[in-house]
Amino acid sequence: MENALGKIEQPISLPIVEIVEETATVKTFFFKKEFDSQPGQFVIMWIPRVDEKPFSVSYDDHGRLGLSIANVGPFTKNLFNKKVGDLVGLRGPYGSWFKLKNNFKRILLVGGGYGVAPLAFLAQRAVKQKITVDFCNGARTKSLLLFKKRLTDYKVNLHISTDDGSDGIKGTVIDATNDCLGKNTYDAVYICGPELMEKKIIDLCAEKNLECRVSIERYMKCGFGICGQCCLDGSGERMCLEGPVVSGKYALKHKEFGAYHRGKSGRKEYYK
Amino acid sequence: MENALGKIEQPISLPIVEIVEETATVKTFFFKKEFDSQPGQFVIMWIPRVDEKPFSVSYDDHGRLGLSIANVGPFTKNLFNKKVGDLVGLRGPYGSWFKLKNNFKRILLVGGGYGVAPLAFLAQRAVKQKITVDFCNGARTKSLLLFKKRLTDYKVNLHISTDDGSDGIKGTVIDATNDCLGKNTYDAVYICGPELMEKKIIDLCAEKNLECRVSIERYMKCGFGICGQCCLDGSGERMCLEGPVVSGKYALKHKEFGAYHRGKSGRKEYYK
Amino acid sequence: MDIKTKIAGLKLKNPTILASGILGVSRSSLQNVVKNGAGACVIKSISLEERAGHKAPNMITFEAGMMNAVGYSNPGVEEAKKEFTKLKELDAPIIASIIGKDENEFAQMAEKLLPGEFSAVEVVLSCPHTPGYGTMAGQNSPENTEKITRAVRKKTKLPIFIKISPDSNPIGEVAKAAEAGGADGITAVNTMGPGMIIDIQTGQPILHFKVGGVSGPALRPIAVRCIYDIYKAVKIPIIGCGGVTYGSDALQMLMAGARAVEIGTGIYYRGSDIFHKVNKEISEFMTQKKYVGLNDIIGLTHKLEE
Amino acid sequence: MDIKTKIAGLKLKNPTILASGILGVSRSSLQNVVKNGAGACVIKSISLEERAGHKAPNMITFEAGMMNAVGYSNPGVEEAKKEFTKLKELDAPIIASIIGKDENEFAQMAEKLLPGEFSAVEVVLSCPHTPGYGTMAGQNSPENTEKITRAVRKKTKLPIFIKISPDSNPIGEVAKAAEAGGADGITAVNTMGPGMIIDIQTGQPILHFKVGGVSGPALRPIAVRCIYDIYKAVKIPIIGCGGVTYGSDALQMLMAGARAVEIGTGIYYRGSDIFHKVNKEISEFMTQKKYVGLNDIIGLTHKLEE
Ligand SMILES: Cc1cc2nc3c(=O)[nH]c(=O)nc-3n(C[C@H](O)[C@H](O)[C@H](O)COP(=O)(O)OP(=O)(O)OC[C@H]3O[C@@H](n4cnc5c(N)ncnc54)[C@H](O)[C@@H]3O)c2cc1C
Ligand SMILES: Cc1cc2nc3c(=O)[nH]c(=O)nc-3n(C[C@H](O)[C@H](O)[C@H](O)COP(=O)(O)OP(=O)(O)OC[C@H]3O[C@@H](n4cnc5c(N)ncnc54)[C@H](O)[C@@H]3O)c2cc1C
Ligand SMILES: Cc1cc2nc3c(=O)[nH]c(=O)nc-3n(C[C@H](O)[C@H](O)[C@H](O)COP(=O)(O)O)c2cc1C
Ligand SMILES: Cc1cc2nc3c(=O)[nH]c(=O)nc-3n(C[C@H](O)[C@H](O)[C@H](O)COP(=O)(O)O)c2cc1C
Ligand code: FES
Ligand code: FES
Repeated sequence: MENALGKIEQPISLPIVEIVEETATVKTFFFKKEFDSQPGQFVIMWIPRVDEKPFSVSYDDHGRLGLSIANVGPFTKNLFNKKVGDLVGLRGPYGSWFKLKNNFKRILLVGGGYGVAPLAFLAQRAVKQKITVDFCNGARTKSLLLFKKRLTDYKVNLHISTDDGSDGIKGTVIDATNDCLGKNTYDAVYICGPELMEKKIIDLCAEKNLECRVSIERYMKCGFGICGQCCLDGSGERMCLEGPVVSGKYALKHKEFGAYHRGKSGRKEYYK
Repeated sequence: MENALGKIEQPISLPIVEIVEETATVKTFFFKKEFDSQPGQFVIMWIPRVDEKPFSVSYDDHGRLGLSIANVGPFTKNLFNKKVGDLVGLRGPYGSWFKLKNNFKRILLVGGGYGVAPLAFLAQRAVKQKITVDFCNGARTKSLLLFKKRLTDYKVNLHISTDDGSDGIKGTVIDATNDCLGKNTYDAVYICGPELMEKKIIDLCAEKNLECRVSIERYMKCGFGICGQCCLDGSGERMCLEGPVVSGKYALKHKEFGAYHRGKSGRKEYYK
Repeated sequence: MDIKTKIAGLKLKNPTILASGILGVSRSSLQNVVKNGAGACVIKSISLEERAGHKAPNMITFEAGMMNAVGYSNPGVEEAKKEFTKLKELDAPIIASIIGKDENEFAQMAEKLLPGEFSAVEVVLSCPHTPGYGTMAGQNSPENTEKITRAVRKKTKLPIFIKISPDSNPIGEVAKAAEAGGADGITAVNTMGPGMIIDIQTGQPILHFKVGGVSGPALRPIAVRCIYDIYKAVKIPIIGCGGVTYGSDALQMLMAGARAVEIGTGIYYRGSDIFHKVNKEISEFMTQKKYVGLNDIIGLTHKLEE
Repeated sequence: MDIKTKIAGLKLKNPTILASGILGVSRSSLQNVVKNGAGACVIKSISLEERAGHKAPNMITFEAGMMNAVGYSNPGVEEAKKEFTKLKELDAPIIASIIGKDENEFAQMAEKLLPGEFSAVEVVLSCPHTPGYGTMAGQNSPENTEKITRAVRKKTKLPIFIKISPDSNPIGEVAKAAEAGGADGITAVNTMGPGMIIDIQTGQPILHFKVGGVSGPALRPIAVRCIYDIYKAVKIPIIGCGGVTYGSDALQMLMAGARAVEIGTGIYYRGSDIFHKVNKEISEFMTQKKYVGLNDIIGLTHKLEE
């Protein structure tokens, strides 16, 4: 809905059309609606009388939107109990996204946890653009590995790492990334995962002064730049609007990045 | 000002750029602003802390709007004391207008009092369209005759009548109209003046079943179809929106036309 | 799709009603509104004596709605009796609207205006821009609401709808007072505020009365909340009013607990056939959601809380 | 064009102020807003203890404005003290915003939060959607307004601005009570209502708290009228707030009697550089009309009445 006063930010209630169990902890929920979002952008999901939470777009083609969601707390738990046909509200898409330049030949994608979801969406776009894609996909163990088949179908060079060696190399996504950075040269690196992991990868890129882009998750309420809940210390810029996708350089400029984030009340919560 | 909620109906304050004394009772007030109005349409003028009143457009070309106004009561009296440079508010244009068909060869315009103003505007358009224009312009006496020079400049066939014979034929605009209707054939007749005179002319046209259009003035408040002050008994239609310009046939269908109109409170006031 | 509704015994073929003071000045204009699909009409409010109302500008719009300070212009009850005749011949029930300075004037109005023609009466205690009336005279207090309702109740057997102000606080108390006084329903709401819009070129408030009641989209969320609160407070039916422009607006009010909705300012945005349009939009929604009648959605938001 | 202004001794380089609860959660976000042209900033309201606030949705917009029910989420006074440091290094005065359940809590807030960093304090008695606070706790009554103002006055020498509700009736009385209690200025106004918006697909109110305060264009004419009424009632200066989106909105408020204006929802429509934009629009108007300073237009509408 548009009018002269600007986009109207109200959730649109849509039925869940399909639910796919991706791993022990992640399900993908599909909706029939064109959002024409970009990889790295997010939507905000409303469950009436429960809460409203942000989720990156995992799939968006042929008028089908897919969100790949980890069951981590009250909201996601409630969502995991929903069935096909149940209504939830969606608004968006919001925020900045992972951009691909036309002259790119080869790129590296580094994902951890549900961070693999937006990067899988990006990989799909990159492959369409005939860009060679290396994808470092890490998890604690095989059963938690997200989108192995999907990424194989996209024909990316998949570099899997698990802490217990149950699949791919035994080690972390950092090790896998180091390998790739040693072997190949990349036009850009795209990172999405736990913030401490993101920080390490950015540092690696910095050493090689490789251009990289990262998604910074902060607590979000409005998603449209009003509440200030998602502002980063330093620039004070809003991760729902100027972010969540920013350059590695930009991220490092903010002392908050990799150190702490703010909770619902605005209180700082430090990463361990 | 436009927005998705519709036109915003607020007066725009403009300085009076020129005041021309047309007759003993009529002055034309000019403003620098493009209204692209049509002959027969009206604007609503606001004098802060005084009142707001509707007036037909008399001139509208080269970004200059002219309103020819008779001094008849409190509002117009106040306006007549204003000087060039003083601000008044204007909104509009509103309402239906006098339409000219492309195939028209010759038309008859019949005006009385300030009703001559919108018809002069129409004459200017008609002449531009190479339509032969007969213009019956009636007044009680020479000094009250409106736009003799203006209409001569437009090169219309001017048929002047005054009750006292001080200019043109001695008699009423009805007599002059009868003459014209006898001598020539017209594609259409356009009428604007005191309602009883309008009624008589429409009756003449009806006899010859000649297409005619007339402007019906009713008490106006909003000008945009909300307050209902200007509704005609019969159809109940709004003279600020469906009118003021209607066909003679339409006017005659309304028992109210030529009989009475409503005042500010909605009370009926009968014509004598 | 059947979208008929019933309020206090009044049968409406659809839930859209012309709000008081918009068109509604003459019988002909009511007839024209009925032709445009209204399920019922409320006439422009009538007082004992003729009132010229405030000087113009009486109405302006702004980017979020409309403001008006008409000041209850009306020809007075005697003229009104002559104007509003043969109303039963019209295709929809016509509801009288009466105003007064105190309960006695309201009682006289009921006695003089109502007999014969009208199907119900709306008693207006809520105009925010006319000295001596409505909120400017404190008629929206629970005490005065009950007193005036009682006085009118004594004089008529017609269904009485008390039209209240969104600025009544707490609005549930005012609705209860109306119910206690014998009202058959509540019309929620009248315009809010008042507000003021200043012409910056002159520094002058545009409305001649300087302030005016705010209607249209700006009022809608407030009106929906008022309906929601009143539904919790009283058992008598509610007529929603305030910013209904689209079918979805009407549906929100029905779900909040209204049994019908009045439309005024919406005519400015969508034309006098807004009644046809809104009814069509309601029907399409009901069909899409497989509802069989308005009773499926009236008060739905409350039912979901049980 | 010089558009500086002064309120209760506070010198502002321009009349635009960030409204409380929009951005303003952290020192960095204030700095960013100052960079975008704000003449001053009010921080997000702080309470004694940490508050999570209401669950989401906390904010929605509609065709005429915005609705919110954040519910005063804030980290509590101790965290706030750590967050808001070195404020004097910022290029504009920073105004604290405090809330409390009663005069004692307000007094404690003043004692704990204000010393050192802030240039003034806004005392908020007007939130319409947080139980225990604002209008839901009757803090907008003249009695409570005076009581709370007095309590805060005892604890600070900083300029005190009492932020009042557009739903205070009559608003002049509330402003007088604040003045009597020792306030240095009035912030008019907080959000109105509350309102409710229902998702017709589910029948559910969209905001988790069901109702929320209405801000933005829908509120502006009401805010302008409140400023106009308060200007007639008190001598202390007024900060306008409510629906300022364009320079013309700010100018209306100045003419109605405000000495500065706060901007919140406008950021949604025009971005965080709305402060630069509005200041530019004000300057252009002043130039076109050959005004030399804001004092030429502050209260102009009242001067025209003399
Ligand atoms: C831009 C962005 C993209 C995201 N994309 C995904 C995704 O694709 N898949 C996915 O599973 N999760 C994603 N998340 C995280 C997701 O929002 C949280 O997992 C979800 O809110 C958890 O809510 P809960 O009630 O289930 O758990 P809670 O116990 O409430 O929270 C668990 C964790 O989620 C974080 N969180 C809670 N609420 C919010 C909020 N409103 N905004 C941001 N973080 C919050 C908390 O910091 C906490 O660390 C994304 C977050 C952001 C900001
Ligand atoms: C569509 C339309 C076009 C008009 N065009 C012109 C024009 O070009 N030149 C001109 O001099 N006059 C025109 N008028 C008439 C003009 O509006 C009145 O002369 C003016 O309102 C008189 O106001 P007053 O206070 O000076 O006199 P009043 O004493 O208030 O009124 C004198 C007469 O004007 C009529 N009138 C007053 N107020 C209104 C109103 N709000 N709406 C309609 N009629 C009103 C009254 O019925 C009365 O008969 C037009 C009216 C209408 C409806
Ligand atoms: C121009 C105008 C005149 C009005 N006159 C009256 C009136 O005479 N009596 C009344 O009860 N309400 C009157 N109202 C209020 C409306 O009936 C309605 O309650 C209000 O406008 C909100 O509904 P809306 O947003 O659909 O217009 C008037 C409203 C407008 C805009
Ligand atoms: C999302 C949001 C949060 C708000 N939080 C607060 C608050 O914490 N304290 C307060 O005094 N006002 C708060 N307000 C009210 C604003 O400060 C302001 O008074 C109101 O929004 C009207 O101004 P606007 O139309 O420019 O937004 C909030 C408003 C919004 C929209
Ligand atoms: S989430 Fe509200 S400003 Fe970013
Ligand atoms: S003047 Fe108001 S409806 Fe025509």
